[in-house]
Amino acid sequence: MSQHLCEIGYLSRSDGSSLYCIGGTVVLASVNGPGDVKASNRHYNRTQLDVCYSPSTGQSMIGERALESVISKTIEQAIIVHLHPRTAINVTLQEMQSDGLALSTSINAACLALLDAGVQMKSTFSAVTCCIASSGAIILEPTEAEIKESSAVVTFVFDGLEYNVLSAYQDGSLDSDTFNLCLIKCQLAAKDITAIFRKTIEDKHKFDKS
Amino acid sequence: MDSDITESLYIVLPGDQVLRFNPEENRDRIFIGPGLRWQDNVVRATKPGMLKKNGKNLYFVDTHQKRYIPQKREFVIGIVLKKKGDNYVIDIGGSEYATISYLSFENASKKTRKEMKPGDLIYGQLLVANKDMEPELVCIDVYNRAVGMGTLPGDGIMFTIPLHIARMVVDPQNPFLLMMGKQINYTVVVGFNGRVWIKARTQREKVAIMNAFTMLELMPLEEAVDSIPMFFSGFSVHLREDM
Amino acid sequence: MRETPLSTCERAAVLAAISRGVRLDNRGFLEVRDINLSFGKEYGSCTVTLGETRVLAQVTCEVVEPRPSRPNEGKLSISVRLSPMAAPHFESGRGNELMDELQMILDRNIKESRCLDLEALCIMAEESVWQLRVDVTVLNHAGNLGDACNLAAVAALRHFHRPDVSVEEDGRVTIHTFEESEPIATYMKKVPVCLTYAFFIIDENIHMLMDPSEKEERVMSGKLVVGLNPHGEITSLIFPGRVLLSKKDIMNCIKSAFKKAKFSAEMIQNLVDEDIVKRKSSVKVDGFAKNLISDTVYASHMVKKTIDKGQNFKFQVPRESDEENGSLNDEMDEDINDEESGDDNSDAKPNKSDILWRIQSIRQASTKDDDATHSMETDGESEEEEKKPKLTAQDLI
Amino acid sequence: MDIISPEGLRQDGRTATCLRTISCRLGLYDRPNGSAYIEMGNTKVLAAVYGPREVRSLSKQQLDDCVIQCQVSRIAACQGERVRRPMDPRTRAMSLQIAGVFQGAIRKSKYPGSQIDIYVQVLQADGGVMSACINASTLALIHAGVELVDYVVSCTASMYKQTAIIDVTNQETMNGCELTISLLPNKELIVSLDTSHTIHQEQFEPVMELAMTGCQQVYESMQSEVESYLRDKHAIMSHR
Amino acid sequence: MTSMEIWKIFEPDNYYKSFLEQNKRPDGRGLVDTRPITIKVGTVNTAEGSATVRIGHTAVMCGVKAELAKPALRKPNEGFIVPNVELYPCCSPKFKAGPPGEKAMEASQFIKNVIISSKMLNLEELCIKSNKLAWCLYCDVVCLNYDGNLLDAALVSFMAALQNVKLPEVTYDEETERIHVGLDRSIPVILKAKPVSTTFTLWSEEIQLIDPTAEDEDQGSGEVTVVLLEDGKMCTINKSGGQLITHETLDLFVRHGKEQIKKINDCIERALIEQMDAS
Repeated sequence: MSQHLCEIGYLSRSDGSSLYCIGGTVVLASVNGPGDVKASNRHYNRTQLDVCYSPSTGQSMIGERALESVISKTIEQAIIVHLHPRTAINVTLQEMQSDGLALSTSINAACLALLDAGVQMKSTFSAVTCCIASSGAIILEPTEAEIKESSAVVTFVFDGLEYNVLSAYQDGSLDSDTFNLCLIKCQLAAKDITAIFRKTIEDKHKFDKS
Repeated sequence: MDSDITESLYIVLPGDQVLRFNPEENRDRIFIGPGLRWQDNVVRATKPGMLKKNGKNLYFVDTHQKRYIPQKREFVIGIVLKKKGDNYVIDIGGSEYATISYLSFENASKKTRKEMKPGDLIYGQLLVANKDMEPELVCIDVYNRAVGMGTLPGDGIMFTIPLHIARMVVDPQNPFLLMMGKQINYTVVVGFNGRVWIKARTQREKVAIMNAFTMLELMPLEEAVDSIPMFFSGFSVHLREDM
Repeated sequence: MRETPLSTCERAAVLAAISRGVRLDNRGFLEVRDINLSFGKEYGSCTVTLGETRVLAQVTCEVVEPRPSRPNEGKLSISVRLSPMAAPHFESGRGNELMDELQMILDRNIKESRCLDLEALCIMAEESVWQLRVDVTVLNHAGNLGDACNLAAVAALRHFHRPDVSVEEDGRVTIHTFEESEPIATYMKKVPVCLTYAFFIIDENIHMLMDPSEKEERVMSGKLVVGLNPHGEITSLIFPGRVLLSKKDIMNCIKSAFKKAKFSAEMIQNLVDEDIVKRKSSVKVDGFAKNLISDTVYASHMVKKTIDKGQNFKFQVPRESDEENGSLNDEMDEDINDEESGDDNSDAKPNKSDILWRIQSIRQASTKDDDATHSMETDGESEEEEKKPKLTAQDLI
Repeated sequence: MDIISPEGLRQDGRTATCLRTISCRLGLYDRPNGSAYIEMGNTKVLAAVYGPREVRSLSKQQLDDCVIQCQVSRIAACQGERVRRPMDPRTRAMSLQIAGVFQGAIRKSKYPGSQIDIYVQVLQADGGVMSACINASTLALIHAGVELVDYVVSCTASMYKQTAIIDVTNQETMNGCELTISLLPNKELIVSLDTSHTIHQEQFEPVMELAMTGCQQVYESMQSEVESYLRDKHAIMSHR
Repeated sequence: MTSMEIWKIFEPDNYYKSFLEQNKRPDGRGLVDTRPITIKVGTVNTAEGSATVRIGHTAVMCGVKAELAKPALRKPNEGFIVPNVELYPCCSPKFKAGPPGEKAMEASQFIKNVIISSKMLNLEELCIKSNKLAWCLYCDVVCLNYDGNLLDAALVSFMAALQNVKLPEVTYDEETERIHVGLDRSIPVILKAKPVSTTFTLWSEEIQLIDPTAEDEDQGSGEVTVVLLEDGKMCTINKSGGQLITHETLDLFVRHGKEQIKKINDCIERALIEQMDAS
């Protein structure tokens, strides 16, 4: 598993923000809300969630829009949307530096930013990417180069309770046994990530006397 | 256990199981505060933060956040936006604007109605606050007395701090404000929505106090309190002789 | 999401403080916030922090056909983006006045000033040229975006290296990877600098501030944006009214701007070159992962500074004089703290220390510069110079 | 080819310090509260002023302040090549600046809680568009009877080789800077200043000087126009 | 209006639940029964290849237009294939006119993923002259009537249309740089793989519905799409958000998916043969 670095309380203007690095991929996430929302997308019974992802180079193409929809659907499941009706939560993700793991890094960054903002959630969620090298070996959190070589790339998002699959996103083909193997490997990795989240939050609260 | 003591237990993340509670079995009742929810006999956290518990079996999560979510009976500082019929529209930093009737001020009547200009500051208490209604403020208590509530003079300085700092500072035993009081004469009003209003003798003192609050976010309370004198002289603020 | 309204109280507080020569963040009137650059893994990606204002600039390149009007020149396009990340009230993908203004500043300063040698970007006349595209993204809006964006864009362009190309006889262009052959640096003739002066009219006399914070920007009566380079050229000058100035004031601004420009241009050059040298020597670059400092770290750094300043604050200020010559004190305090200020690196986070140190070095340089400008102010007496009393006994200490 | 001939004359036979012919008219239409038209050489601009009136958008409303909005738009055929979008970022930025100019020049304290809209239509652009817009707006505002601190007059200047040239045309700015200044002629106060393309520090001051003198000339011709307009108006009035 | 219909309008959730309790769906299917599928190829003569697919009430049409283009600089000897899914308001009131919405985007991206990850066609075969000339296949999928399960329908129509494609002979003259296009369309596109997708709607921990209708999708929470190759290898899996699923359920989906493969591919075969005979 490659090195994870993260930091919260990154931007003074946002309600919650986090910088998350997996290997060479760096994503900055910012969360605002629950705040006011335009009448056009105001819901009487739930929060409106707007996710905006912009890649490290140039403006976002259809591929990025697809990532965006995966991320937003994932987050929508995790946060408790009915607690603050007629409000909006903005999640803005900026890929600062790309090394193949845009999706998983963005999702983890988003989760941490939501935690920083104190948005009410059912549970935390964490994403892990792994790829199948041409040799058949499973590489957790590969680099861009490794992904180019690989035959398939799978990204799982797990919830923080039973580590069930919240989202799954696959490129390239592999047989179902290998798929399950990946699933199990990633599940373990996800536990570590949740530990990182916990560590970060504890660090944030280090000044509360207990 | 003494009821007004709150003990901090440990840090929780959303989804963490705090305790199992089944009303059929457990006789002793518990209260669930903000950041927790009870679902099929399990109490789970929904916010990250320090899990706290007071003597009355009240459990709640103390979160660090910047965005204010109106709560009933909380004191807040609001900004007057405009007049709407018999009400003023007030921004209290929540997702919706609050309103206050011009009658809900001390000895205000149809004749002597309270006049406020847009941009004025007002210190009031939330009478109505829930997720389905727009919040309503009042500047009087149940006995129609303004207990320190009302509009705030314009010659002060207003700034925002994270909500948990505000909650921490309003505690009358909190040494931080007391310590500053030792150094400088000043008036302070703290709203639960993270807005703080301060009035001091000189501009420089106001600015110094304003900046001093940032220390609370960045260091333990004790350390912050100790470094106040240093901090003030850093702003070349003249301190009182009696220290 | 809507912007939180500005209460009359806040407005009054800012003005009152300024009229007393104090700024809400305890800066001198002509003092610029700490500047810090950090570079990403790839060439030509760079974040700039100006106090808590934070801007990301990324340069990408591709081979395109040249304009028929200019067949042997490469293309350069700059685009600014304001997302809700910068401040909650910005809408993603929706332009606004601020964005137009920034776009204009950058276009004039970097594109129209032709600080980049576009001929060098030509691969084959009338066939194919390089197009450089600079994406400037505002990450955190804490005032004075103009300067920050300009800084970021320039640094990124200067830092950028494009891949080498070779042209076969049949006109086919092959792009080599960095492994195959050394990337080529972009050559920047003159480093354009952008400086913003904010003006406040408080009962009939004008106060001039540099590098306004977000709150100050909301309160200020008018501003002057000067784009220039150390070679004594004014690349752009934007003074969009709202306040009436005499010719003298403007000339003063420009004079002082040129003094600052030199320093600031050198700073960019040094930091960029320093980083490039590091890349060339070391095998691995850690990129953003390591060397970004968060606002929290920055804030604690500032607090430490103030406290240290307090610790070696020798003399008591007499109560009366404390009021008027506030701004004067600031300048002096600066000098005091900057002598000792090296020592708060030790208790800063290890991996950040070098950056904090860099901040220090910059600060020292800049404050020296401040004094320079000030001495200048004294001969060319500007408004805020007039309202300063003559030096008091303290200055002799 | 040379911008200044050896005899010291420019393409259109002017000397370096000579303005193009200015002709302006007040009150072309009656629908807007004030309107004016100005021709500076081949640059032709039309301005209309609405207000003071109620503030349209509540978001902009400030109780003790006057909202001033400006909108510049160019007709498609105003330049050599056809203008695709009449409202590109550049014109929007210009609108902002013009609005700023009159923020400073209008006695806002007289119109609390109200709004003044300035609409400028560029019919033909041949250098000095911004200054033409500002001058036209000033006349329109005067025609609308809005209280101003003073006239706001604007003029451009540039540098060719070592000689400063005033009121530049398009092709004169091809390879030179264009400095647009607008000031209050009686107070000698600068309201707005705007340069595009590089100009050297030393050259800046003389160019600015020249532009300022140019402003004074512009002022005279505008002044006379306004006087004659008022004279006719008065004559008509006194007839009744 | 019958009491049933009234009930449906006023209590859609209970109405729906009452069916599931009998392991049935409002359209009478069981939970693991798919809807009948009909495929017709060569429906649009102007296109190089085309197909119309009906799954229940969902009707989707795919047309492949082939155009000649200059290869990309970085890949001088590769052609292009550009899938694009359009959802017009006419197919369902859900969709608005104007730029493609999230669902359309998602579908387009989905097909693109399948193309890449199944490696179904070798783009170099679409290249005619390196760095000079190559085929660009624009595959436009249009939804005629939307009743759920867009992804499956889109993929089937896309596959069918692609197998129906016939390209003309093209020769490129080096010296004169002239391009000569043959008259008769003869050359087919060689497909290396024939992926088949199967979509499930998650209704609860236990209940998942194969081949969902629009109603199923509204009632359920999130879809899972499993794409498999003929040999049963997993091509891609697409689950974004929605109900949590355990690892066992995933296996179950894969097993169902495997059953579909043959069925669908045979269907396409038959359609192709029919069209052959017709012409």
